[in-house]
Amino acid sequence: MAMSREQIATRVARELKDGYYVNLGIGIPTLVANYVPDDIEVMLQSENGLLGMGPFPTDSEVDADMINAGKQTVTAATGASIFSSAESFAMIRGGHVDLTVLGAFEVDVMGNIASWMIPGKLIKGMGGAMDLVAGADNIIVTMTHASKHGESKLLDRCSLPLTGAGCINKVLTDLAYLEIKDQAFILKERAPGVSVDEIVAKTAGKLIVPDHVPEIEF
Amino acid sequence: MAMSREQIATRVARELKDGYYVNLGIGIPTLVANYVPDDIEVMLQSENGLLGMGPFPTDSEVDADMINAGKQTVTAATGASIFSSAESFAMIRGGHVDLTVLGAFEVDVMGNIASWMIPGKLIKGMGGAMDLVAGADNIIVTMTHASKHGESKLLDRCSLPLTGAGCINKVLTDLAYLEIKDQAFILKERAPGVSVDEIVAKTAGKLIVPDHVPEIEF
Amino acid sequence: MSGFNKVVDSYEEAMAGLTDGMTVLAGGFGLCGIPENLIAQIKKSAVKDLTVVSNNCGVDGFGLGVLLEDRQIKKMISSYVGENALFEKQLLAGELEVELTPQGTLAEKMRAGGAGIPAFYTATGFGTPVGEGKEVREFADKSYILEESITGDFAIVKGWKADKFGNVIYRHTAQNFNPLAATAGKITVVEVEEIVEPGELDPTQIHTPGIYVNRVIKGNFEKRIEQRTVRD
Amino acid sequence: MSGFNKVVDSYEEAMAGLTDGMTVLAGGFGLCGIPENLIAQIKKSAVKDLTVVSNNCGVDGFGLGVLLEDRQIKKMISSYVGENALFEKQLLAGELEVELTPQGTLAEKMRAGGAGIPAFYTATGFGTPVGEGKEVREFADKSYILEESITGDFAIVKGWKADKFGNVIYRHTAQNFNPLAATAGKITVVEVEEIVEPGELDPTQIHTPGIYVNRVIKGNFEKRIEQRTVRD
Repeated sequence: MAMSREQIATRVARELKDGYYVNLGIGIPTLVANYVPDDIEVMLQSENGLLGMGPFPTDSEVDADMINAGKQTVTAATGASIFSSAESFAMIRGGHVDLTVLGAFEVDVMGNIASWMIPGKLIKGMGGAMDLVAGADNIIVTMTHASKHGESKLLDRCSLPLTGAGCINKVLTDLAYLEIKDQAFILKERAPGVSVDEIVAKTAGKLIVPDHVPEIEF
Repeated sequence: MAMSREQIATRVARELKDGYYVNLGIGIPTLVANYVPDDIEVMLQSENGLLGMGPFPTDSEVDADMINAGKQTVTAATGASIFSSAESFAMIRGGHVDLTVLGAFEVDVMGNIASWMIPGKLIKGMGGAMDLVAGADNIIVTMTHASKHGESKLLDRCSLPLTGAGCINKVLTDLAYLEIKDQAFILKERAPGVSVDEIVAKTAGKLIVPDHVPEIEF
Repeated sequence: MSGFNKVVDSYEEAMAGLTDGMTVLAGGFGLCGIPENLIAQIKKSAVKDLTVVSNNCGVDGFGLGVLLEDRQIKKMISSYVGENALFEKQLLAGELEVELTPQGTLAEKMRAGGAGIPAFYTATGFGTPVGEGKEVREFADKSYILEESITGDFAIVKGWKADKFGNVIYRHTAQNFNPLAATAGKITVVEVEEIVEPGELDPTQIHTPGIYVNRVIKGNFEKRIEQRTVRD
Repeated sequence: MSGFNKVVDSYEEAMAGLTDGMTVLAGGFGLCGIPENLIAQIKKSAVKDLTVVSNNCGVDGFGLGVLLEDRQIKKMISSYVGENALFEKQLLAGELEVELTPQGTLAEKMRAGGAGIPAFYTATGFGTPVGEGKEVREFADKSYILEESITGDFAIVKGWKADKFGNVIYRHTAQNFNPLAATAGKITVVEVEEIVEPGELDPTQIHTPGIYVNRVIKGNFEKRIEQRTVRD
């Protein structure tokens, strides 16, 4: 069965290591913060200028001057630092963030990602997404494997305008965990109860299926 | 008679305006701070990272962590700010300093300046001088009109390696105040008791002498 | 201290000299740390054909959004322009020009503009629509695009405290783009919650040194919250 | 907090991994704000063929000058190398390579290196020996040269206080190049006068966020003064 949003976040959280600085995008990536293993600590970077994002404030703690990149009111964790947007993107662009998790509309076998614009529909802008994908060495893309209409989002070539070129090598969908290498998706793990055949059927881009594809366990 | 170092500094100080941010180089330029007219205030920028340089410390105030660009112990004036070298040169390179005063070995009619290197002798390095001349719109060069050997320092083309190209338009020597325009020095003022003929004789570069050249008064 | 006293008493004086067709750099991220009263003054002044450089364009009826109402903005340079129905309408109608710029590139463009760096290379946007028409160059086998810096006729900035000399500190994440915009305006205007005497701010803790600041004014702020999120 | 605890207990541990031929970025201006004990540890370790990037090279017998004694430095990238007789001697003897770099360009090269900007344009040095062999480009009718950024295998930094997470603040003008070097080292080591608990430093007043810092050590400092100037 396809993984829930919470299961996807749980699986991503297994990639975290103690002492990681992590940038989590809006949507499923944000949920990852709820599944950090008890024995490790990570520090969340919010690209508007906060390193060490804490939980949402209590009602009395709400402060208009204290928000995250999703414009939600937040708190600062112990040991946080707060800085300008130039400093924030110096961290991001300079490759200082250990792990970046973000959503996408499409990824392809070239490591391209499209996540910010659907021509003909509203263009809201790329925000910090282009900087995040260009600056990070370690990125996990989370998304559904196929659209609501059943169209695969894992392609040989992205059809939408790109957010970044050749920068993605890990994708976690509701059906599978895949890596991108040598211009192909490599099926590394599958969601509990999801068959290799289903993943093959729903992956439009070139897919390499190893002999053994373990199920993700929860 | 040729102006003293103190007189040169006094004449430079007349270019100051209330509210000016000023960078003063080592040597005669440093003396300018002693001749700021009573009715105006200026703030001194020291390129190691201090805006608002105060006087030297008293013996008990001396602090190894508080120095100027000449590596002298200094104090901070009221309303000072202290920052990194990148921020300091953002101010300088970005043209935010209102007046820069610095010494030179040579200047020429193209507005070139040579001030940092004499081939064959020791090379100490350019420090911040190249940034200062490239970033400032308003620069006054102070120097002796001729070398100890009587060789003019105001040339058609600098003979020494340049500090900056085409960036100087005001020169104050011990003999005269000159502006650089249309590939010539224009004699604007002369030192008390110094004849136009003497200045002509000691200026190797093309010199334009207006009908009337007032004496600098002290 | 007259020469360094940057304090002005009215918003008219704060924005004096702003005319049609100018470029205005605005601090703020979403509705956090926006110079709301300076924006209101621009609306009141009715100048038009502005190019506005700001990460966002406010929301309907607040922040930079109010400048859309009378079509005072000709062009926006922003990274994200959602949350604004009027914006969308003017954009789709071709009444508003928009230059979408990645957030980090936008921040760096303003910083570079203030720092006398006319252009820099970044990997951000390479191979995407942002990179189209821009020079591509390789450094150490990675591809980068050339981005030019941004300066403005005016910078409008929201600080927390400033001293009379224009030294400014920002509060929490209301810092965002404010110190960058501050460096890159020909005339930089900072509105703050509190004005203090020179010497009251620690010199080593100033976010924006006064050399970048031309005018300082004390304002009152609504500080509207875009996404109020709380825990139990 | 183990994952973010950057504190190490010995200078051996602080500089572990430094090997022959590496590039070391050092904070400090003159003898102000120099990581004197980290430099001493480099001397003790006897690594050689180093490229050292620092505004100055200390003086005879103190600061980076001590690394000249056993010829540990192959190349210096600096803006100013006066005040040092041994330096002069090695330079004139051709035993030391020196790349003189304008002070502001040097600062920006380190900042750019840390910020993922591989190169930028600056007017500084155009038409001078510094510009020779570098690309020249015009922006708005002014000429600029292309300068590439600098990163290092190690950055050695002197802070005032750091918390255990590596958030650092600097004291007075001992800041100088330190926060820039801190961003551009693959391994950034900060020695400080005092280590405090996370949360003790104001988050909005941190000069170097801990994300740039790998190791923190508490040291004792001589803080030699180069030009003691006093008034009566």
